Amino acid sequence: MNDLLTRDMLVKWAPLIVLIVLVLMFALIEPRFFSVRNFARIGISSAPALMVAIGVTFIIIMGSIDLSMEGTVSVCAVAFAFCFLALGGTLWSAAWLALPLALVVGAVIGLINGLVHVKLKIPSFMASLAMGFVGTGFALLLTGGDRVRIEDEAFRSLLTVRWFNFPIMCYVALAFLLIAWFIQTRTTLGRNFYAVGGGEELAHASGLNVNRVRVLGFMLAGVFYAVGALLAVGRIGIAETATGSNFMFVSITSVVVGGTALWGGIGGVFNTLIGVLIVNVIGNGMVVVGLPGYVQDGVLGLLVIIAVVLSTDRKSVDFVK
Amino acid sequence: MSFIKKFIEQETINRRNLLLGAAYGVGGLVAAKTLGAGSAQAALTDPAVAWSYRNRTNPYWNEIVSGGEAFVESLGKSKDFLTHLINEGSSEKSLSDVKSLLAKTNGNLALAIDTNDAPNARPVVESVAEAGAYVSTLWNKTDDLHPWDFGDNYVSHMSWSDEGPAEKTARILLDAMGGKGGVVHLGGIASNNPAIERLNGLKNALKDYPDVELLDAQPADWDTQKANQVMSSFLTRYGDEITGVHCANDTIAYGVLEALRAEGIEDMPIVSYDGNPQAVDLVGQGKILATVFTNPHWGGGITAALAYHAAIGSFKPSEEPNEHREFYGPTVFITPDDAAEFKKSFIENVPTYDWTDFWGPSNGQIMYK
Amino acid sequence: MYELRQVDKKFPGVHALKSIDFKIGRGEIVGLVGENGAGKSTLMKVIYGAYQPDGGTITIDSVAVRFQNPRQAMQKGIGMVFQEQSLITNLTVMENIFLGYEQQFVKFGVVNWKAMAAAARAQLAKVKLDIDPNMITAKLSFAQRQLVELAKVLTLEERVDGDLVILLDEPTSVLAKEEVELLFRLVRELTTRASFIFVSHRMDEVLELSDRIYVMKDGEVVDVVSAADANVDAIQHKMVGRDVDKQYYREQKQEPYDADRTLASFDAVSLGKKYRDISFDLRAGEVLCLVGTEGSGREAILRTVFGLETPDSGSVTLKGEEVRAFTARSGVEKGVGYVPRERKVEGLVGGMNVYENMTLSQMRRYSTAGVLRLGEERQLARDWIDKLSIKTPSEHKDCGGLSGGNQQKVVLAKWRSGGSDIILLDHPTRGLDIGAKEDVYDMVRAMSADGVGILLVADTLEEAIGLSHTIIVLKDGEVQHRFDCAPGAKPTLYDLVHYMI
Amino acid sequence: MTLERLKPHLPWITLLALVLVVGIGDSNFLKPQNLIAMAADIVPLFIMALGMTFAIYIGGIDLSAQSVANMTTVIATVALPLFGPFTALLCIVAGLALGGVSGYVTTRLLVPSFISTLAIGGIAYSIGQYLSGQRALYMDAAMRDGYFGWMVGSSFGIPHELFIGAVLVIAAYFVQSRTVFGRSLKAVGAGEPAAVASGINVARIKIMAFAISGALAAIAGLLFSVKLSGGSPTIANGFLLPAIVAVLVGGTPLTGGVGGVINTLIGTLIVAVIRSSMLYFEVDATRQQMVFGLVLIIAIAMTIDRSKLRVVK
Repeated sequence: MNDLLTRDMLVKWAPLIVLIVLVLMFALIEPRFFSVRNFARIGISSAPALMVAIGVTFIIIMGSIDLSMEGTVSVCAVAFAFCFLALGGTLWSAAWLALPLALVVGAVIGLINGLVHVKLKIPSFMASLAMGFVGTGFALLLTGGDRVRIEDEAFRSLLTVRWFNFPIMCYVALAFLLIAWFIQTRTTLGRNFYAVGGGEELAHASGLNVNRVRVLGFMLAGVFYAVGALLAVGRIGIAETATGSNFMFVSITSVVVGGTALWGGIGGVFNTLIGVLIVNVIGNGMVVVGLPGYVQDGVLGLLVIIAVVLSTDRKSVDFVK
Repeated sequence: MSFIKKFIEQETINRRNLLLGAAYGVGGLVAAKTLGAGSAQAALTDPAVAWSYRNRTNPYWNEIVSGGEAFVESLGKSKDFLTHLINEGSSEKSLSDVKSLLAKTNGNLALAIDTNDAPNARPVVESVAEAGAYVSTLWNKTDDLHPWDFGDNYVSHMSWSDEGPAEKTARILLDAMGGKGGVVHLGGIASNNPAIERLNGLKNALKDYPDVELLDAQPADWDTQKANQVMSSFLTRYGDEITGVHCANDTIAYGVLEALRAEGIEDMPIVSYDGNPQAVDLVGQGKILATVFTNPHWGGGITAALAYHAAIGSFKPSEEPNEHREFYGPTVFITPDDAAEFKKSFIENVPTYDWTDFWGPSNGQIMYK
Repeated sequence: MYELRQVDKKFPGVHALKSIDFKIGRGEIVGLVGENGAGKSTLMKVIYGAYQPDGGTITIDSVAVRFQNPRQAMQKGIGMVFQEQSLITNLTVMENIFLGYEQQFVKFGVVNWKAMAAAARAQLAKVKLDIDPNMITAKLSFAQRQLVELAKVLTLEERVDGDLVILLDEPTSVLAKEEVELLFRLVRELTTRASFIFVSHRMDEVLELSDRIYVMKDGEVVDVVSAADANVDAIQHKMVGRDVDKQYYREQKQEPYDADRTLASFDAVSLGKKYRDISFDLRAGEVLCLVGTEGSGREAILRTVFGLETPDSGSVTLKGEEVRAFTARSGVEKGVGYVPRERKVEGLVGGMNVYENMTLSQMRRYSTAGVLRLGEERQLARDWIDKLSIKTPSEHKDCGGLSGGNQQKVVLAKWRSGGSDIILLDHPTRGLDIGAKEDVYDMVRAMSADGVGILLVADTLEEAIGLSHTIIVLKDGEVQHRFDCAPGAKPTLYDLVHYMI
Repeated sequence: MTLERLKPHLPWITLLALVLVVGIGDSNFLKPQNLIAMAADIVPLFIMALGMTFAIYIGGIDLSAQSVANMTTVIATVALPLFGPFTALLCIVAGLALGGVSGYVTTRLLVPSFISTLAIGGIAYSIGQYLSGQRALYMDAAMRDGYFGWMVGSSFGIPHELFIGAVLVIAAYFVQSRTVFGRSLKAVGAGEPAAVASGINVARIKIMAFAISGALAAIAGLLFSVKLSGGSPTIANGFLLPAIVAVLVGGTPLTGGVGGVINTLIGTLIVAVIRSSMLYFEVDATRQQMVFGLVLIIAIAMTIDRSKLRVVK
């Protein structure tokens, strides 16, 4: 039993070990990598990505997939920016209402996404892919292609004000990570995600309203995408149609690298935290150690494969598609 | 003299010259048209006008399109008359959209296009010529493709030589750095021509500043968020060694500024490119030392106008000299001194251009290396 | 108290239930038997709300009800205990027990895990299972899971005011003898709180447990007998519509095997914790049965012969050649055929038709330079459909839509038509009705007569004794005893059990 | 019952309906030359989708296709002066090899294809950038016409690309329906454990499926670079999502074993028609993407045969 235990433990902790090894590796090549200031930089680039990745984590635990995040993030960012400016343009006015409103917008998009998937019986891959197009398109319709600048110092304090060397947005992300963890472990909905991912038909036969869980899952994901959108706007002070770009592949890669299985039922939001950090450490580290731009994509690919290989419990997996 | 004044002056002079020389060149053709001398050309009547471009998410293309719309409005038509072909960064979609439109309009089309990637220009031009329609290209084409090889149908190509202007902004930057220290460059998509030229501009300038080291140059893909991340990685690697940042365009500069802001660095010398309204504001505030305005509004309008007027026979492209078929677009430098003036004359009030003054503000024939 | 009247259910092309009348009284245990395809599972699905009937009425205490989904049925006190593996293995035991009904432990949106654990413990006590409710279900044995399943259904007691009706679908199929007895004792005790509908292929168990027995055939109830008057032969007669051969396991057809021709042999083979130091020879025409409890290593040995498992030490010889590479492909090339327990998972590909499945293991034989000769494939399928009387409209029918018995025949035809002469049978009659079982037994004898060596893991001990030439009893991965089973001199159940436990 | 029987035909009925809707809107659309030209233009995308079909048919996905095509345009342009007509071979081998690596990583290292192909795509992209020196390249016109001109010419008014597409789809259909490999693919897609237990070398079949996907992506890239007479490490960008959409909208769901190359043919044409319809109905520029997404949802809702999906995930 003992060696079984250690193998279990090894697989469980593999993503964290990979992260530590990567950090040490980059630190050895370039000592400046290993500094609080740089960790803060990695934190800043990770914070929005973490929110989006947490959103999709819930979906992946259910054994589904969500590819609509780019559209959802853009719509939420743009909707937030317009409302924020319309309501006064500073957090010290009614404009703070734009924050919860953005979350509502995210939830509504998630709701539509879930309904299309569940009611039209379209596999989530296709439904959410198409909804992603709709979302990006809608954001474009709203902005007409323009950028919206958010200059409010109070809102931008997400980036500019630091506590213990880390900007506020890192703490916001951390807070939402804890909320996600709470939902995952302490609420019925969170546990039902695992039930659906572990055996959808069985869950249904046990009287679980699987469709309701699915739709709620997509709504919850939408809310987290909205948080990601707010942080992304907080980071660069601009909301635009392209705010959501590149989130799709990065977030799903992060989730998988963190050890959440694409076939559902295994993993969780802390895995995703590790995954997001791994991906961002690689991204930051490659530039810091001075890799030429043209090899970066290839090196990222290689490192991702290695990370996933190390964190896969090969004996529990029969086949992979 | 500020760059802006010079530009405006130059343009006015051009316009005056044009009026004076009305009996010659372009003016002559316009005159011919007004006299109603039916052109012998198989010119088109009331062709559709289309602009094919990358996307609507970039302010640059919005400016281009606004020019195209201003042009069709100058014809007394509504904005909607302009057909938009959006390729979303896909050369494949760009080409097939053009072909669909040629089929839809039976070749009765005046097309202005940026073909997304240089190699895509050839098949686009070939299919337009085959359909008997007229096309003017902007930015992307390969060096071996020339309008004069296609008779009248390939009307013109406008591009910008970014190397010179980028060198000029680089000098502004390097001077601001006091001629010493370290500079980093954040580029566009590595294989894009403007990205290459703008980096070359920096390198050329650096030759005269032996005490400045080019610390690093990485692609940021014209993307604000990516630029933000690359810049923060640069800060880790080089820290205080960085005393200046050279950005390939304004969107990259936004990301760089925010990365610096996160670190509480407010006084880093930065230069960029494109002259977006937002960037002009930042130049005015002194946060960016210089940017280069390429007047996309005019570029977008005039490219459509060239194709349109060639199509309806206002002039015959094949009779025009080569410098009227391949030419550089205008460039205007914006520095903190003239940002306010620039804003007043180009952003707050978009100038009304004479869309038949095809080559006035242009910048000479395109030279190949 | 619970009653179905003239319930009808139709699917495209099938009239699955024809005017079914069915009732169950308070505290009663009703048996439900019938061949596969007789409509038992459809009837159960109607009862627990997974299907809605097309006609007829369902009443509880004379009040008509209609269920849109299983949850509504549960609210009326109808619960289903599924066959094994219907728990979600990545959840804890308590989460499984209260799946879909967590709300009672939720305060301000927060699940109170301690309260849930306490409640789960109470439920587990009902089924006399003493395990930590916080355990991950994957770590339980099959028997334990079955009891958890029952405990889960029993939560209805607290939730529903009226009477409970609990369906037990093949609850004994993975249980050892004493576990079955425990289960039965429990069920009898629980009749004070609930009525049971008991579905099983094991006629003796049905007779033992039930008060009344419904016999189904072709979507109809053909007989209802009280257990006191029931007679196995009579019921089987009703079910199949013909007499069951007294010589059920075809002992009269058992011929001696060819002791000189060894097809497969194990020499001191070990594989991790699964089995150790196993040696045996399988001769042409021999039926060699591996007997043991779940986890005794029998399946692992089969899978090693086929090449799905690689042993750590010892040598495996197939037809005189020692096996070097353990892959299914090399096994197939050596003429080994594997009839797995999970027919629908490993046996055949649902979504592919009959001839495609039959040639799946031998496409090379029906192709030229990689191009298939479809005509010959279809001919082969038609031949074997005739030979084994497979009930299918044509060779183009999707195998996923065939009944269990016919699926098993397709799997056997796949190997036999390819000329495999070492056949590994893992629970070949599992889930089959009597008629189909007999067909399988006939095939075993026919193969044996053809000189095929058969390695068998039987569904029941009786089956093992009846079919085998040789029985090897395994316990904890080690050989305990070897029996010769010549006709007339077969070991008894007791003999085997003695070595098994 | 009639609906049941109709289901397998829904994809092409959807296509026909779309063509008619656009045709009624503007009869120019229905001109044979236009339809032929539209079909010819979509060929490179179709070839990539065809390759993608193999990956999706076994229940995986190939996200490296676009990067492989990008890389191939560069290889084709760089290699043309050195290897002449053998450039084509080089391109296909490169695609085959990278696809094979994706397959290997997926099957042997147990990395889900979503991630493995994304990662291998990154490697392909890096190769393309390196070989191109990070700039757009163009082919010598004479050399292109000499060796590969036949690819983009036309005979009897029909562009040769259509012939290339037709040959490939016929070959792929033959492989899918009449060969041992095709049958094995179906078995792997529909019931992998049973395929293993029937002695099929599942790992090899999967690796081959990804390799074919890579090779077809390379052919798509080659054809595209010949058509454009040049290459660049970003020129095939924008292929990936339409190619996936084409496969899905044709009725090959991601669960594997259902659908096939003919579905992809129809799916690609559906994508082409939806795209042109934007022009024909003069959809406002800022609305096009949203409309595309909405039409896509409707088209997918119509074309997928839900009876063959065991679980809708």
